[in-house]
Amino acid sequence: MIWPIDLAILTLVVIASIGALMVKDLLGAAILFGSYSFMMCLLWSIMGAVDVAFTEASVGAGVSTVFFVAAVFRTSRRTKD
Amino acid sequence: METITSIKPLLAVLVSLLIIPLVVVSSRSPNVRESWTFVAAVAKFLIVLSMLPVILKGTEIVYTVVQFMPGAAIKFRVDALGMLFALVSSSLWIITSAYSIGYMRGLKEHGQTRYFCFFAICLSATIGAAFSANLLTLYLFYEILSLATYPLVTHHQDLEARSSGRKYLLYVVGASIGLVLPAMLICYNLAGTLEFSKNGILAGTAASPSLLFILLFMFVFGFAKSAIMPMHSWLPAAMVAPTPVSALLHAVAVVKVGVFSIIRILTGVFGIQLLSSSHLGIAVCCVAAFTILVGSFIALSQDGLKRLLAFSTIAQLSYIVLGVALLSPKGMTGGMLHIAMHAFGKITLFFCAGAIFVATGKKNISEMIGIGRRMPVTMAAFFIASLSIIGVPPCGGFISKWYLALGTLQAHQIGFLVVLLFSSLLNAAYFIPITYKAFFCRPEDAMFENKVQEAPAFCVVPLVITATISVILLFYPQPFLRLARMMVQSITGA
Amino acid sequence: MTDLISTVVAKYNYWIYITLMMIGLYAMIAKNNLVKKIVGMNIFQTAIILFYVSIGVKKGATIPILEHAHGHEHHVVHAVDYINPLPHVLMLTAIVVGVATLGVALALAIRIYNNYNTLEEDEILAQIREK
Amino acid sequence: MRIIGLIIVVVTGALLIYAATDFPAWSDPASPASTYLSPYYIEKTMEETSVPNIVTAVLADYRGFDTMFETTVIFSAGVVCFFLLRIPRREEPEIRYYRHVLTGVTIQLKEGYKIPPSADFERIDAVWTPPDLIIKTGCRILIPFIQLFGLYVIAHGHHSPGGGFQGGVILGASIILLAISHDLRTAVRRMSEKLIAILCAVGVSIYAGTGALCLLLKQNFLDYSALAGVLHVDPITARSHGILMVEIGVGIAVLATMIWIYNNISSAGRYRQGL
Amino acid sequence: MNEQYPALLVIVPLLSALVISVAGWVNKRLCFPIAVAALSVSAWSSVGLLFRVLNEGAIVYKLGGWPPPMGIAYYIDYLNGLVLPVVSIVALLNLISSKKIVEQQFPDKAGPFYTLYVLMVTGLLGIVVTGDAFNLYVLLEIASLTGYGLLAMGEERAPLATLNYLYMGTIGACFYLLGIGYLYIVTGSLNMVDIARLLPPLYQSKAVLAAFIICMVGMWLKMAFFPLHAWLPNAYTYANSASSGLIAPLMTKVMVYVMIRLILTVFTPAFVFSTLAVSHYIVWLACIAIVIGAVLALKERNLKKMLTYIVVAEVGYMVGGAWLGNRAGLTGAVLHIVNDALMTLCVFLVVGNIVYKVKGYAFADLKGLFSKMPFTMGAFVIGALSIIGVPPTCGFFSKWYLILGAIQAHQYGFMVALLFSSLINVVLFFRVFEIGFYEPFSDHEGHEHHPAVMAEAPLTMLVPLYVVAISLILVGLYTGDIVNHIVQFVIPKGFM
Repeated sequence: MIWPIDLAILTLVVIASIGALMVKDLLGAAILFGSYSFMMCLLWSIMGAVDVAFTEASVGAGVSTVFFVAAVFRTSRRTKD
Repeated sequence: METITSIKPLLAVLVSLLIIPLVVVSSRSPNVRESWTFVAAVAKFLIVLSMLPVILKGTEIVYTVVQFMPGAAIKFRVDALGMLFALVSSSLWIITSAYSIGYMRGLKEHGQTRYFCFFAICLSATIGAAFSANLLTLYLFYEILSLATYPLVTHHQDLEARSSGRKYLLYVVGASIGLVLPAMLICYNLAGTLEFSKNGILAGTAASPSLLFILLFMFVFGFAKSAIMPMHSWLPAAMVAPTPVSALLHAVAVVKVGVFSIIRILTGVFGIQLLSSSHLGIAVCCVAAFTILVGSFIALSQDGLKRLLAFSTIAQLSYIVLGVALLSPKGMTGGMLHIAMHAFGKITLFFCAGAIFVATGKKNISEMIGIGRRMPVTMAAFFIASLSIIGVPPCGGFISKWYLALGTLQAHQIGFLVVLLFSSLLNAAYFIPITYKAFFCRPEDAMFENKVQEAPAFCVVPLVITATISVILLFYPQPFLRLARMMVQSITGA
Repeated sequence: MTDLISTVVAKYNYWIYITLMMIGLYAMIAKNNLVKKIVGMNIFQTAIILFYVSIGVKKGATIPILEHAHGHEHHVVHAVDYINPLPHVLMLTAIVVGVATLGVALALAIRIYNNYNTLEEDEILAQIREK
Repeated sequence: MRIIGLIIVVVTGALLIYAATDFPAWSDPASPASTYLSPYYIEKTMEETSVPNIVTAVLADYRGFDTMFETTVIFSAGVVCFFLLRIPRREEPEIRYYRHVLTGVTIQLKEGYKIPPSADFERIDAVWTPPDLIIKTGCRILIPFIQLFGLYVIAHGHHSPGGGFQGGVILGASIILLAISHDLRTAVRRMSEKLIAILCAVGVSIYAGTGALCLLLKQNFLDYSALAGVLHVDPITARSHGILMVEIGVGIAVLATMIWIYNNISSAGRYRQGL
Repeated sequence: MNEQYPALLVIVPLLSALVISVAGWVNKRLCFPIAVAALSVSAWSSVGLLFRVLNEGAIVYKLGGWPPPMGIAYYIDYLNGLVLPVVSIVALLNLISSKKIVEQQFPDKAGPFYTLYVLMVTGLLGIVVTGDAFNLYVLLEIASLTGYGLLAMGEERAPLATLNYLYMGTIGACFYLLGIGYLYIVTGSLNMVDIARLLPPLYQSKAVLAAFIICMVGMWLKMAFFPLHAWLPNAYTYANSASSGLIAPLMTKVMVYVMIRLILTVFTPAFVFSTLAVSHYIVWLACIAIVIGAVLALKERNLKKMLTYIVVAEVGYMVGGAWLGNRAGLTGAVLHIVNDALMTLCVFLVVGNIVYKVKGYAFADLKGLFSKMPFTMGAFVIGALSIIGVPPTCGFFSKWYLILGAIQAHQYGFMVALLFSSLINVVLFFRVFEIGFYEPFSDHEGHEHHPAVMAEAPLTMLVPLYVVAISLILVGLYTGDIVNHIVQFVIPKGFM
């Protein structure tokens, strides 16, 4: 595995996570979280954990994000932090 | 000393518990209910009595219910002292239940079923404490007694009852959990057992004198039922209870269980050799003497009859502690004997107070001038009983006081002799005026018209009986004296 | 100094996972919005998964699927050639647990929103206090 | 709160970093994790279970018990969402809206009157937005392939990445996609709530039942080799088949649960106008 | 079938939970009987297991027929042999009494309720019985998730309280998972006994130390050990009484069990009490926990919340006892797991009855309860005495061992804390008794009869209550046997 890519994705993961927590809109947070999960899944596939990556891609980046979006639609996008 | 195993002690404890369901079931028909109480009382007395000859022969009855851990079990051991105490309380329960019927019905009290149920529980706990063979069992029944007395003390369920009930719990339960429990555990940790033994379980242990001192006073103050100052003030407060409760529990069962526990601690846990060698006995004597004097002085200033009796009880209890703590054979005999003598005397006094309350509704001494003309029998009994408490012939109280006095001499403690005599004077000072005013007062300031109108027979008969017994005890102090002597012998080996 | 750097470099995955975990933890404690907390919770869980996956990594090894399908069972398999599969198994479980927790948490959040009509914790507490 | 959070985070992080310095070097083949247990799995899997995908083998056989409870976790999550959110139907007013497909006329019926389901009337929600045609058609084309892929993932889990979970999630996602692209009512018409709920239970009980079957066949729980007698194959192949069975169970359970959770969350338990 | 008890114990509730969830859609009336049957089976097999352990010693059950550490194994010894029957029987009793509550509060959710209930019991039993560190995590999550669901079904404030519990619980579980990861990275194994075998050379490793700390913190979060207790009172108070009756007695106790299991089996006492000498501080923490719990309980004017704070204090008892690091203290802790489960169940069942009849649990709602619900209050008195620690109820004896351990370890602070909390408990409960006893009379001199209007809870709620109340006394009387035949074998040989 190639460590620059690894490192780049790691930094992206951190950025995505911070972004998901910082952004002042829950829908945006949900989307950012989805991207975070997807980065994560890339990372794991680089590390050779194909099954975990597969699961994360379908569960974390897929269904979890949908749940978030659905919940946000049912409640409100407003957030103070 | 040989021992025999028998289930009788357990039966003696359980018999009054077994009738509780019956009492509850028959709560609709009071006569049936009270008859159950009588059945239980008589049965209990007979069981205790049936054990007496064995004990007098010098054997002990033991019965282990369940063993928790080595040295700690629910175990009964009937020895002379326990026998003495059980005899007193079980015999007096019969009389008291007769009296309670008269009293409760005379005043149309509410919740009589509850009253009789908890009375039965109290008696079970008392007998259990009397027969307990180790500290754990004693603590067990002590706690049960404390909690079972609470509904009786607060029987009226009004605000006064609530506040005094709180005081009662605070002192009795608080002290037992806060002081006795840790002390007991420290003992167990030191000695590895809790069985009472002739020369004390703490005797051969590596306990430093200061630790012993702390332990002793944790126990003495922890058993707050003995009302040794400063743990006394629950007793006057508890006088809000109905008079039969005050009579049996606060003259006989509860307070005597406290004193009894202290005797067990002194003789069975510490052992007199240890106490005399470490001079701890004297310390206890001083506390007791202080209580005697202060208690008698406060009693002088009381107007409420029951409160006066309460403070005199506080003083008299310390006689017992003092006598045992003198560690001289005569003194211990006197102390143990005083359990019986004071019981009969004091219960009579309470009965009289109750009878007066039932008949006239009066509670204060200042309202009783000339009452002797109206209730001659009651006041005569009152007079006899007060003589017994003061400790002059022709009453049983004389014997125990006599032994106590001899005990002080035997222990070369003249100071305490002075205390005894002085407090006897004080007793006279607060008892005699009552009777005097009751009978010999100028007709014009008599508060009652002269026609005789006693309380109901259920109230009067019992107090006559107890009064006569306390007279008889002077001339025939058996079996109590014999039991006390045996106990002292077995402790001192003399 | 150099060895410090070498440790830092050699284990940078661990440092990243710790960073992520702390981000998530901080969000769970300090954030005020309930859904934000839930996001933080998932980041927290994913960080742990990352840690486990990093345990399994093995230099010069390939993914834990044997090339030789049925037919040559007698072929010898060398452990060093394959990545440690056990952490992957555990983490499959962990992922599923994560999504389950997420579902429950979101359901609770919706219930709360129906009661108080807001997702901000301080506002909810204010409403409770004034009741 | 933030201050406390910072303190806690700093302390915990410090502890973790402090501990991490003692870890074996990253990706070190000689680390205990890679040398103690995993070689056994890697080397023995093929001959003991004849499943090339080691992860699948370990997941569904060596540590199959974990996986069963993992499925149970998902199942219980579904039940919890239903338990908390679902609003019983009888609590809401029975007002139905129907839309005439051709003309777009909407009619409202009170007190539970209903029009028999027919081609030219469709039942709609109070708040109804016409689904976008492109999305609708696109999804209609896409969904079958997604489902096909999901089935492949489940079936081929022995030889390639994937298995019950991934496949189940993909299948579930296909239905969720339907619900998003059309509306929840359409999806529920395809898969009724009752069916979903029962499928969840069935999925898990396929797994647990397989284990219990082994129990009945005088073997330990989940010892698939016991199935050899039933399937008329050698124990090794029996294990492989057992793994397939439980994977299918997992697939069904996950599929149903994902949809269930989505339905409850997206409609806050009302089962009307999803997203 | 005898040798399959370990599997049955967990599998029967699991399968029947699935059946219940289907039955909930077919016919709601079937759910309750199935649940009762399932829990009875697991109770039966747990008792059977206990006797097998008594006869044959520790049992190992290989799931999937794989030998540990390759596969997952159940490992049943005296410790969980003792805890298992408690868990299953407590759950069964509360289930029986929860029937009426469910009918009263959410009749049309009976299916999912019983499903979650039985699933949670499955999780708890699995936690107790498993011998695999990671398997424990999964089961922990099952128990937690179902628990969140059950607790959130309550008053208006229940969901928020439960969500906070969910955050805390997730952090706790993840910490535990992380700790297991640390152990795995240094040992490469997940089986508890195996880890214990591999650990001794690594006692000095920082990773092991961190693993231990993280696991402990996680467990303390889950068991609401001070200062991590903040989530517990609200979560338990606002839940419906059927759920709180299950979770309050069991959840914290099972977590304490896990802690003791970690100390005794995974990180052996040699490591915990000798290598890192922190036990002293943790006992002090436990003292603070006890005192704070008692004081906060004193502050409450609300019966159920008061009881939850008592639960917090009791957790302090057990943690302190376990960390005293001597035989008596550990005996007390293990004994207190059993006793406290029963005591807490008793008082929470009482609360359930009161809520069922009076629709409230604030002190104001308790007026005159002694005449209104005499049987319930009678049981309440027994439970209260046991919590106070009055002989011969079982509470006294665990407290006895705990104090004895404190004395032997010279931790007099712990002894004082125990006595203090006992005294506070006296105040707490007699305050409640007074309200129930006096209130109807408090306005006037109470010399006349008050017609006592009996409004007692139904029999299905009274019978379990009295079973528990009587068992409190029986367990107390048989403490000696429990200790001699079971608990003393829990503690490893040569452990002073």
